[in-house]
This record gives sequence, structure tokens and C-alpha cells, in this order.
Amino acid sequence: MDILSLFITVPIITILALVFTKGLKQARIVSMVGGVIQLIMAINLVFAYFKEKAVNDAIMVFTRDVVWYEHFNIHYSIGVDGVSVALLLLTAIVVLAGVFISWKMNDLPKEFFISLIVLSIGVYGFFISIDLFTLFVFFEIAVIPMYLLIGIWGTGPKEYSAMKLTLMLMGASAVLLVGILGIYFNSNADGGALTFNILEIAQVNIPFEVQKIFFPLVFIGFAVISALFPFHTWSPDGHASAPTAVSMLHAGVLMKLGGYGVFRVAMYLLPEGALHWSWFFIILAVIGVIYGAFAALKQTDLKYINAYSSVSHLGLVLFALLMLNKTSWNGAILQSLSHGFMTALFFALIGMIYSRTQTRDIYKLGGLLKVIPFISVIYVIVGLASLGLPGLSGFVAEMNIFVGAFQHEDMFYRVSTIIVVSAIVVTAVYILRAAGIMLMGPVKNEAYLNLPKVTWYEKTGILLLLIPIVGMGVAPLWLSDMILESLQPFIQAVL
Amino acid sequence: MDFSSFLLMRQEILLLAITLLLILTEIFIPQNKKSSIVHLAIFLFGIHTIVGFFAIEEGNIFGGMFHTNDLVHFFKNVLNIGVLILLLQSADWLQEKIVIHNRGTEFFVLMFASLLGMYFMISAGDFLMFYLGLELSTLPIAALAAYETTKRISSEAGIKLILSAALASGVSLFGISMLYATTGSIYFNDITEVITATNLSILGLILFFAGLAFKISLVPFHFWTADVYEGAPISIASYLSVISKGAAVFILMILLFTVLKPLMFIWENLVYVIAIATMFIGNLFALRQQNMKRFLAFSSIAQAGFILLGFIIGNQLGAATVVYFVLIYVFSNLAAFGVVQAISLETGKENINDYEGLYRTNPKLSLVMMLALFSLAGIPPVAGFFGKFFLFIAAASEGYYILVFIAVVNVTISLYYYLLVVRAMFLRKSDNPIPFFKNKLYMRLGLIITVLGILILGLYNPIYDYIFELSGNL
Amino acid sequence: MDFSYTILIPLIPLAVFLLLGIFNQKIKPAVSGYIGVFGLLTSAIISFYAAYQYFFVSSKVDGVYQTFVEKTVWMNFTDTLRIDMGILIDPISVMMLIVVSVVSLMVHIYSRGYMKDDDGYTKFFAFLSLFTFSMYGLVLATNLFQIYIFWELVGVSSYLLIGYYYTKPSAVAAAKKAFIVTRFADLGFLIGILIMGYYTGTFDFEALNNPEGSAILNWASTSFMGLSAITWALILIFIGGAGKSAMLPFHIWLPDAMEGPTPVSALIHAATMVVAGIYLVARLFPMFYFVEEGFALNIVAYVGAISSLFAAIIAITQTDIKRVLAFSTMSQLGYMMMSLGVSGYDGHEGVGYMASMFHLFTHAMFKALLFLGAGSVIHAVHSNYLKDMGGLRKYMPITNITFLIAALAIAGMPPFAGFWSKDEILVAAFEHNQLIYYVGVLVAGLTAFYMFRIYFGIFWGKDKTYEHTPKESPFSMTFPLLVLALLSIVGGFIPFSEFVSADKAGFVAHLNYPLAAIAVGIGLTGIILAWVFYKKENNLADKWANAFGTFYKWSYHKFYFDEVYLFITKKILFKRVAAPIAWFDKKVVDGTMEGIGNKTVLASEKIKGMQSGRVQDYAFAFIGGVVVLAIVFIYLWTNN
Amino acid sequence: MIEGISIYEILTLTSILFFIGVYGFITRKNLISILISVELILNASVVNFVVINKYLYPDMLQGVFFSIFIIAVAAAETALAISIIINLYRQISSVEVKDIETMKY
Repeated sequence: MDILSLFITVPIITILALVFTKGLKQARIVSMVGGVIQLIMAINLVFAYFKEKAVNDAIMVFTRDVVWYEHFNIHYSIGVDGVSVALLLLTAIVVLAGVFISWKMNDLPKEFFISLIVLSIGVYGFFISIDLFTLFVFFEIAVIPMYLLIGIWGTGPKEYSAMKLTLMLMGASAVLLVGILGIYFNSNADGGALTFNILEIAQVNIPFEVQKIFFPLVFIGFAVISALFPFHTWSPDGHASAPTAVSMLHAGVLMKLGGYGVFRVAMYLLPEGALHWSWFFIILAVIGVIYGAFAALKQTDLKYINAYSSVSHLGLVLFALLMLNKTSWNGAILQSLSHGFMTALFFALIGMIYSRTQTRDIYKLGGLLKVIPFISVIYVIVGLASLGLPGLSGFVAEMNIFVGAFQHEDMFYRVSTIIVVSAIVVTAVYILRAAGIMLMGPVKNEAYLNLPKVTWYEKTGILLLLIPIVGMGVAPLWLSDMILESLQPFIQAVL
Repeated sequence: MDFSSFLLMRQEILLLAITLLLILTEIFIPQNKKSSIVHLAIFLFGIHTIVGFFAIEEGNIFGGMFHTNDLVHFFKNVLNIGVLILLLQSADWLQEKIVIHNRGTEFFVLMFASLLGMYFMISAGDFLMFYLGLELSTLPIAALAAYETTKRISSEAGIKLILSAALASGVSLFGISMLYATTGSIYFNDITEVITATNLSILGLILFFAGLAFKISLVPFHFWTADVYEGAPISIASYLSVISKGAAVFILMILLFTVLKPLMFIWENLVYVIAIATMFIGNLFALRQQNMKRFLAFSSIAQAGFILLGFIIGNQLGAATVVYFVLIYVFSNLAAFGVVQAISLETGKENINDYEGLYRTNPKLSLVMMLALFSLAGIPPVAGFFGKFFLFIAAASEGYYILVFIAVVNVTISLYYYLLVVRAMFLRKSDNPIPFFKNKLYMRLGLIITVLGILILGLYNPIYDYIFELSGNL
Repeated sequence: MDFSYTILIPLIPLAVFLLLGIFNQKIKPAVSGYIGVFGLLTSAIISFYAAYQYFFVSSKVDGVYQTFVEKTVWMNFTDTLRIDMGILIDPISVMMLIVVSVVSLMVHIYSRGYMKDDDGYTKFFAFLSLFTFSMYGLVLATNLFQIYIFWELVGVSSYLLIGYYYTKPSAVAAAKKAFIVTRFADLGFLIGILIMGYYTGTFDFEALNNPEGSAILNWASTSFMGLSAITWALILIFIGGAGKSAMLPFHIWLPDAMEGPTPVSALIHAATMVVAGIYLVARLFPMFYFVEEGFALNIVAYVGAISSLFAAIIAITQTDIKRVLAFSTMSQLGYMMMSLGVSGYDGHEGVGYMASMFHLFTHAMFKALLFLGAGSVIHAVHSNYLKDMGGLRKYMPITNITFLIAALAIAGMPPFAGFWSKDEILVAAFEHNQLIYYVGVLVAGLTAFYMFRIYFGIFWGKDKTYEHTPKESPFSMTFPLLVLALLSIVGGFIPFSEFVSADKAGFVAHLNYPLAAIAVGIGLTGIILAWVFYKKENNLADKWANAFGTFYKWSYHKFYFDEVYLFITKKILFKRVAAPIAWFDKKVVDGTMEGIGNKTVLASEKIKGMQSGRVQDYAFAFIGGVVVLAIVFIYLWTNN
Repeated sequence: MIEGISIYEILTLTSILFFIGVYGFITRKNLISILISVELILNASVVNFVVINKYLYPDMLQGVFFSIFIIAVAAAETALAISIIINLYRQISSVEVKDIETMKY
């Protein structure tokens, strides 16, 4: 069993163990143990990666390749580079934090944790697979559990949101499927066999006509899940209805699949198509960034605020990816990570606030800083991170994106960059607005004067996510260099 | 002539023997032992299924009227497995509803007869044998559809089936006569050599195609499906939707891929149009169904539309993907029908909103149902996904990207209504849910087999590889 | 000679912040106060040692002060562009170290008295330390990005401290306003950095500022809309500076910032953070001066002059003493900007630069003093408003004296500190730009007038009847007053020009007697006017106010800037942009997705009639299908 | 071979027969008469087979045999249909098409 397949097998074992558990107590213990093991594996993977990279300069390391359906040349083929290592770490952390946050999940706990872990399997698999078919399989595995997770354990119009989310994402993946088939059947453009293997296809230069047709399909297929305007409408409702842990995983990890897929498949395999279409999608991404920020400005439900801020932040990721240069790609990945930690933490905090006050309407809340200081202070910190305060993760990512994007001669890119940069102000406005109304000011509601204090498992969950945010922000060098180095071959392929 | 050549018909003969044996036992068995007939039948058929796995060499007899090869043989096995599962699932129903009216044997006799008809149909070497097989497979089903003589809708179903079937066979006979007119033979091999695209032959092709499309229930020849499924006993509905559809698909595939290959440039467009129509109509109707049987009927229509994606390229890859999909479809659909059967037998409820809160009372059943529906919808990692994906690959391999796109759009639509059932079972809470009940051994066995199939068929690649090799000797 | 130990100066406050921040609940208030003060004391001592070493123990090589840089890579952007973290020691940074250390230390000591009975005592000191750390970092920054990083950090600590009384909505609003306005300006700064980085290929101050460096020499190589791209970058960067230093039109946050505790106002919004803008321009002075013949520098000059006049006029009519001080701060900052703007580069030409830094130094002292004094007054009478004050000199003598000294200093009366620096500024203005000179003189007069207006208003005038008689503040508060008063007296006698100058060579500045005389005269007039109006209770002031009528009203309403901003944000951005977008999202974008779904369901409802249940209709469809297909494939679609 | 009658006339006849059957199937109200119409359709093809065999390919008898089988099967079909109809008649005492529309949509 190689170091990567463990990321699939350990969760599966966890699930099998969960099947035999009884009640909440056992279930959460088991899933916590599983989560911890995964986190350890992920951290270990980082070190192993550096050790391996020192001696082995392949694009992907720890590769493993098993023939699956040989008539279609489908392989179970996995491997990682710096990007996927980082994202795996993100996933492991968020999943564990999610387990902690849903410590008191009383309704059908076993099923809840199982679906949660199934989702994580999909994500892990997606990040490690270098075969388009397995990639796609894991993609769908990651999406489907959302339906049950939101539908069963959600709040508000959960059935509606769950259905909407699932259908839009599956619709996207349907489009993606056509795109993938298109790539597959042109993967023998300069002779050789048809293949799903990303690295092999990257060596082939697929004719421009084909790329022109299939790039939009692949791009949209992936971008929908990272809330590309105008296909983002599933995300606010989905977030709003989802239970806390699910919002965390969803915004923290699931939405990252989009950016990763765009980078790994759309950009890497169809570079000319990317160049040809970039102007169009850049416009969409820029709209998404500004639009999301302004939409967030008007919301009163905390979860909606964060959903729209996610639209804005992930718009930034797509924008950076479309900029097609190393620095901005580095920024995109860093932004994915930082946004992952940030939003996960945001939703965790919102969940805690909601569980205490039974409302998410910022106008109903107020003066929380006085009654639940710990949560509120963390909320402020995360808010600052998300408006790009130096010393926290958001800044590092955004600066990479801006500087990178600005390295383009072409005026169009420059102007769009400047438009995007101006979003940081709007971000500041809606973050501070929410914080100001909800946390500061006098305590609106007498009932809130004695809210339960924050518990140990909540603290653990919070710290799990907070530490990376600060860590990234204070000492980004090793991370950004690791990613930069892995981006080298990709950017060479594209340019 | 030496009778060893009859061994080619081993399956048919064995099945016939079983049928006759059952009739004899029916005559001699004492009244109070009647219930044991079910066990006997299932046992015998189990033996038959197992024996079926022993290989049969390729060959023709009766001057080529009957011919068999590995693929055909494999497909007969698929049908056997399907029927076996179906018998397991309907065993309890037979015990409680049929045998007590002392009509158990007829059920088996009719069903085996129809199966025999399918054997002959798929290993037919000329149109006469094909026609006889077709009729032999249809008529008993009509009888079975009207089997619950006390129920009005059952008789309705029977009548609708028999009349539509008669019309269909009439039309398709007319078509066959035209093909005969153009080619001067009813033997497949001769036809292949001489047939050319004249107006008459094209007309014949279309008429004949309609006859089989009726059995596969392709739009616009599908209207009988929903009504008959709803009226007929569940096991018959599932038999129609799985076994007879599968057999028809198979023989149609053989005819189009080999006999009518010269007309491919006609029928590929025909298939193209009908595939799109079928997928859309099936899905759109399925959207708003309340009765599980109707729901599954329309879903099976949509599935038939997907199957045509494999037809359209008309080569080994297409054949392999189609057979593979049908195999998976057999398991998935039988699982779904099995659950419906179990619940309807226990509580008599057949509507989707009766299923609300099912998971909280009967988790196992609802899990089986969910797996089955996901497999039908094509969600990984269950088998259905692979079946569909390979069909899409097949279609795309000849550049039918538009068709694939339409298909995936339909997959999304279908996902919607499959999720409606999942919603009822998992998301909803009901104040009077279906109470917890324990299934009998047979039913449990039937469901377990299907679930194993759903889980294994996709992930375990050798099965597909084997099918692909078989499709070589189409 | 090695200055790497100066890294401790910022690190100590950081450590204090982390300590107080994390163990907020555990540490008991008194202790935390001591921790804060002690930490600052050490930093201050180190800074003084550094200054001593730098200026006196020789870091001059043939008469020019050398620059010491110690840095390490923080993050790589491209092969050329990267962010370094490090320390840069040169005259102005050392000077700033002194300023920050002194004022911050005083404020720390003062706060121990001022904030005594406040429940967030520890938190307060934590924030103070955070701010001090960021300010040190900003001062010592080695490159544009590092300065931007700490720029943001001082911004956020100012946000935290303004919003310190977070239960007061007005405080929350003020904090938000301050952060967002400066953030908006920083947007310019950031874009400026991007442009600068792209065209010069570096963020490093050394590389940028080197007069023979490529950055300055090749400014003409790029142009955008008639100006050099570098000039645009400089202008944008200056916008950032203007935001922090409350120049027009970004000044609106400063008055509101007075919602914060008074020590905070003294530290952040008078002495240190607000001068960051001036410091930034000074830091890039060679670029401003050489690129495109100082085009950007002229903008600096005019913006400075206008802001300073504008603020002075408003200051006259305000009744909240802290706001008066705030506007006076803005006006003085304008002075410094102006003086930078009119400066030359080498030798005595660079007097403006020197003067600006000099004024920054002295102003820090006496303005901090003024604020702390005002603080102790407010502490005593529990109000910010002139109307609640009067005749306090009897009750609080020390405050009275120190405040008077500070007032004289800011009014530019010899021999107080303000006199010397202001005089140099006027000299520079006189030599380079007459118009600006006259503005400067006018502002000098106004300054003297409004300062003494509030001085008399507070300490003289007729006695109010206080519910509990005000008494002098405790020693912990008066001690800083005395220290700062001392500095405000002697601060002017430092031979500043020999330490700090644009070309780092230093020169000898002479007092320009005629200009000085004029300035003093104007100042005196202002004071006397104030005396006449406010010494004794009388209605002269009101008469004059009525005489000016609308002008008075405008000035009193700060020329309606806030209203304009409010209109833009609330009416335009919220109502005209955000709301429509939210609506658009709900109705149009989401609506379309909904629509697709609903249409599908609707369609299925529409076509249900096909399944009529009549076996004959089915037959008809069957035959019809066959016929249609036959027609299609025999006659229409025969692709052979 | 009938003198003076070419295959076309006969084929026309059978086609007409076929469509009469179809017409009857679609318009008759009574299940029995629908059954009769089905028989017409079948017979049309029966005649087809015989005629084609006789006129075009007289040397082999495939068509003829086919037609015999068709007749046999048709008989079985009718018998089955009748029996079901009778069963229905027992329950609703009617053989009208309009009475078997309970399942729809």
C-alpha cells in the first residue's frame, strides 16, 4: 500500500468501523480517530514530499499506476506534486475540524459521519489522481453526499437547496464529461494510443480547433463548483441550508476542486484553448469578484455574507488561473488554501453563534464581543484575514495574484487586474459591517447575556483552522516556494 | 443426423424439461404440498442457471435457423440470472397470493415458456425462428400480466399488452415480408449478402424496427409500457422491464450490427433520432410520476434511450458497451423492483410519498433502493456509472458529441427524479411511515445478489474485458 | 558598524502584545500595565542607543550618513520581485525611532493612570504594544512591500484602538470609517506599488532612491497618458500617504477617530501613525524629486498647503476640543507635506525636507502633549465640549502650564520647539513657492488663534459649576505632561539640519530673521485676537460668527465633506449598486436557473396528455411514428 | 401465378388490407372488433408472404411456410386475447375500449 492510496483506504476503513458503531459517542470517537490519522498522514506526506523531491525531480512523485479498463486505457493512476500536497493537507485539517465542530450531531450521527467521510474520500481521490477517468469518478463521489448531508441534517429550505446544489453541480460535471471525452479522443493527436493520463496527454499537442471547442466545456464544468458567475447561485442557498460541518467542508474543500481541476486539466491540457478563451472567462471572473463582494454587502444572513464572499474570493482564484503565469497561479493555489481555512473557520464560528443564539441575522445579534468574547475575537481575526490583512493568510495569496496578474503587458489584463484589486476595499466594507453590527455595539437581546461558553471541542476545531491561517500569513516562504517549484513544469507546458 | 448437434440447444432443452417436470408435479403433487412447488421451481431453475455456465461450442442447426455462439450463450446466462433473481424476489408473493389459489405452476410454466421464447429469439438464424421466438416470449407475458384475475387493472394491462403486441408483431411482419421481397430469403446470412438500400428495404427495415422497438419500448412505440407495468403484478412488470427488454435489445443489436449492416447509414440516423426522443420523453414523463411502478416504467424507457447510444456506432465496442450496460441494468432495475415488491407485498403501498421516512424504519431496504437508483442514475462508484460512461465513450468514439451532450443533460434530468425517491426515503419524516418488517429468506437473497452485482460489476474490470472479447464474435 | 540589534526594537513590543493578548484573562491589570511600560522602556533605550551610535559614534563616510540594511527573503513573487523583511537604518528612520519611542513610552505611562478603572485594561495595553510594533516595523521597512505590510498593520491597530469602546455605536462607526477610508487610499498605494514594481523591477528603497540608479534614470522610458508610469506610481503611492496623513480629501476619518481613548489619539492620531504618510514621501524623496522634474512633488506641495489651510479654518469653529486638536493635527501634517513639496535635494536646497522632518519631530512632542493635556482635562470634567469647561487653571495647574507651553509651541512662539521648525518650513516655502509661503503664514496665524481659543476657553473664561469639582490628575498622568513639556521647550534647539537632510550630508541652517519676525507677528496677532474674544466671557465671538454667517456655518459643518461621503456610500453604493446587484442575483441569475428547472417540470405536465390510457391512441402513435419515420428516411434524409 | 394479375395489384390489395386493419384498430369501440382488425393486419402480411414467394421466388417455399406459421400464431394470439377480454368482461361486464382507461398519464 503506497503512501497515497492510504488517503483512500484509511477513510474507507473508518467508514467500515463506523458501520459497527452505536450512537453518537462511539461514532464521533471513531471518526475523530480517523481524522487524526489522516491529518498525521497528510503532515507526514509534506515531509516525505520534500525528502522525495530532493532526489527525484519528476513532475509527480509517489506515482502509482494500475491498469483498470485496458480497452479504454483507463488506469488507477495517482501521484502528487506540491500543489496537491498542500491541498491534501488542507483537506485533512478541515475534515478533522469538521468532525470536532459536529461533536454534538444528535440526529443519525453514524450516517452523518459516514457521508462526511465519503465526501472526503472523493476530495482526497480527486487531488491525488492523475487519470482523467478516476479524477472524474472522485469528483462525482465528492459531490453526491452533499445531497444527503444538506437534505437530512440541514436547516431552512434544505430540500430545495440540496436539490439545487446537486443538480447544478451534476449538470456541470455532465458538461465536464463531454469535455473529458473530447480530450480523450484527441489524446492520440500525434499518433500513439488514446489515454486518460494527464501527464501523457500533456505531451501531446491537441489541435487548436479541438481545444477551442472543448476548453469551455472543461472550464465551465470545473468552474461551476468554484462558483463561477453566473453559475454560483447554488452556493449561497447550499451554504445557508447546510449544517455547519458541511458548510465548512463544502466551502473549505469542495469548492477548491474547481480551481484545482481548472489548473490541472483545463489549463494544462488545453493551453491554446485557454489562451483563446481567457478574455471571456476573465471577464466572467472579474464580474464574479466585484459582484460577489457587492452582493455580500447587502446580505443580512451571516451564511449568505460568507457564501457571496466565497464567490468573490474564488472568482479571484479563477481570475488568477486565467492569468496564465507562475506568480498568479501560485497566488491562486495559495488563495485556495487560505480561503479554505478562512471560510471553514468562518462557517464554524457562524455555526457556534447560531447554535447559541438560534439566529444568523446580523441585525438580531449585537454586542457579542461582550458575551462570547473568544468566538467573537476569532471572528474578527478571520475577518481581517479575509480582507487581506498582512500577517494572515489572505494577504499572501492576494499579493501573489495581484503582482502576478500585473506582469502582463496587455492593457486588458492590467485593467482587469486593477478592477479586481479594488475589490479589497469592498471586502473590507462588508467584513467590518458584519463585525460592527454583530459583534460590537450594545447587546441587543437580554437573552444573549448568558450564552454558554465555548467548549473544548469547539476550541480545538477553531485552533486547528486558525493556526494554518496565521502560519501561512507569517511565514509563507516554504509553502509558496514548494508550490512555485511544482508549477514550473505546468507553466512551461502552457507557454 | 447425429443428435449430438442438439447439444447446441442444451439450454432450451433443459428449460423445456424443467417446464414439463413442473407440469407433471402439478398433476401428481397432493393439495397440501402445493406450496413446495415454488421451492422446487426455484431449485430447478437455480440448477439450470448454474449448468448454463458450462460452455457451448459455436454452431448452427436446422439449416441455420438456430445458431448459437459464446456471446449468445453468455446473454442467455444473463437472462437466466435475471429470471432467477426475479423468482427469488417474487417467491414470497407467489406463496401468499398465488399458490393459495392453486395457480402457482402456471406462473412458472408461462414464465419459463416466455424465457424459452427469448432463447429462441436471440439465437434465431432466420426471420421465421425469430418471429416464433418473439411471439412465444410475448404471449405468455400477456397472460401473466392479466394474472391477477381478480384485479381489474391487471386485466386491463393484459389487454393493452396483447393488443399492442399483436399490432406490433403485425407491423413488423409486414416489414419482414418486405425485406423478404427485396432479398428473396428469410435467412439472415443470405439477407446480409444481397440486401441493398431500396425504398422497399428501407420501409421494411423501419416497419420491422418498430416491432422490436415496441418490445424495447422506444418512443413512439412505448405507450403501453407504463400502463402495463402499473397494472401487471410487480414481478411481471420487472420481468418486462428487465428480461424481455434485455432480450429484445440483444436481438435488435445482432440484427442491426450483422444482418442489416449494409443499411447502417440509414439506421444510424434512425437510432439517433429515436434515442433523443426516447431519452427526453422517458425523463419528462418520469418526472411527475407518483406510482413507483409507473415511475420505474418511464425510467426504464429513458434507460432504453441511453442504450441506443451504444447502438449508433454499430461495431464491437458498441456491442460490448451495450451488453455490459444491459447486464448492469438487469441488476440495478431488479434491485429497485425487488424493493418495491417487498414493500408492496408487506403493506400494499406503491406510491413514492408512501416511502417517506422509510430509512428511519427500514434502513437496509432504503439503502438497497438508493444504490439501485444511483446505479440507474449513473453515480459512481456503483456499476451504473461505468455502464453509462462506457456508452458515452462508445458514442463519442464516432464523434457523436452532440448526442452525448444531450444524453448527459438527460442524465441530469433523470438524477432529479431519482433523487425525489431518495428524498422521500431519507430526507422526509413521515407521521405514519412504513413500519419495520423483516424480509423472508428468498427476498433477502434476491436483494443481496442484486446489491453485490451493483457494487462489483463496475469496479471489477475483468467482466467488461470478457464481454468485450465475446462481442468480437458477433 | 552593525545595527542588527535594532531588530529587537520592534520585536519586544510584539512579544508584549502576544503575551498580553493570549493570556488576556490570566494576567491581572496592574501587572499588564507594568509589562507594557517596561517593554516600551527597553525598546526606547535601545532606540536611543542606536540613535547615539548612528549620529555621534560615526556612521558618516566622508560627511554623508550611510544607510545600513539587514534583510531576509520573506516571499518570492518572480525571479526579480520578492518581499524582504528587514531593517533599514538611516537618519530619518532613526529620528522616527526616537519619536515613536518617546511618545509611545509617555502614552504608556499616561495610560496607566488614564485607563485605571477600565475593564479592558490588559487588552488596551496589548493593542498599544501591537501598534507600537507595527509602527516600528513601518519605520524600519526596507522596501515598499514591507512598508505596505506594516502600513496595513498600523491601520488595523488604529481600527482596534478607535473602536476600543466597542459598545459605543459612534466609536464602532468611527473605527470602521477610519479603516475603510484609509483602506481606500491604500488601494492607490497598492496599485502604485504594482506599477512601480513592474517598471523598476524592484521594491527596494535603496535601489529606488539611488539618484544614479536605473529606477530614477529611466523614468522617461515609459509613459502613460502623458506622464511617466513612474510618476503615476508615485502619485498613487502618495494617495496612500495622503490617506494615512489625513490630507484632503481623505481627512474625514481623523476627526471621528477622536472617539478612541485620548491616549490613543495622542499616540496614533497626533504623533506617530498620521505622520506615516509624510514619512513615506520622505522615504521616497529622491524619486519624488528626480522623476519628471518633481511633478509628483508639486502635487504633494499643493495638497499639503490646501489641506493645512482647510483644516485650520475648520479648527476655528469646532467646539469639541479633541476635534479642534484633530483638525490642528491635520493642518500641521499639511504643513509638513507642503514643506516636503517645496524642498530641493542637495545641501541647503533640501531645507524643506529637513524642516518637514524637524517639524514632524517637534510636532510629535507638543501635539502629544496637547492631547494628553486635553485628556487630563476631559478626565477631570468628563466632557469633550468647551461649553462644559472654563476656569480650570485653578483646579489643575500642571495641566494648565504644560498645555500653555504646548500651545505656545504650536503657535510658533520663540523659543519653543514649534518656532524653529515652522520657521524653517516658511523659509523653504519662501524660497521655492511664494504662493505656498503666504498660505503657510496665514495658517500660522489661524493656528495661533484657534489654539488659544481653546486654551482660554478651557482654563480661563468664567467658572462653570461642576457637579464634582475637578482635581489635578495623578502623577502617572502629569509626569508625561512634564516630560513632553520639557521636550517642547528644548526640542527646537537640536541642530536638526546637521543630522537629517535630503542628501544625508547635513548642512547648517540659519535663522532667517525677517521671515521669523513676520511669522511670530502673525502668531501674536492670532493669540491676541483669541485673548480678546475668549479671555473674558463676552459675546464678541458670536458677533463675529454671525458676521461671517454662511462661511462660519460651512466651516462649522466641516464644509459638508462627511455629508458628501455619506451620500456617495449610502445612497450610491448601497442603494444604487449593492441593492440592485443583490436583487439581480436573486431574480435574474438565480431566476434563470430556477426557470430552467420549472420549465422542465412544466413541460412534463404539458405533455402528460399523450399518455391518454386509450390503447387506440397508442396504436395511432405507433402507426403514426412508423409512417413519419418512413417518410423521413425514405424521402427526406437519404444521405447516400 | 394468376393470369392477368400482376404482383403490384396484389401488393396494393394487401397494403389496403393492412391499412383497413389499422383504421379498424384505431376507430373501433369494441375490443372484439379491434381484435378482428388485428387479424386483418396479420392476414395482410400472410398474403404478402405467399404472393412474394409465388411471384418473385417460386423456387423455394420460405414465404409459404412463414405464412402458415403466422396463421397458427395468430390463432393462439386471438385465443389468449379473447380469454383476457372475457376475464375483463367478468369484472366490469363491458368490452368497450373506453372502459379500460383507468390507468393513464
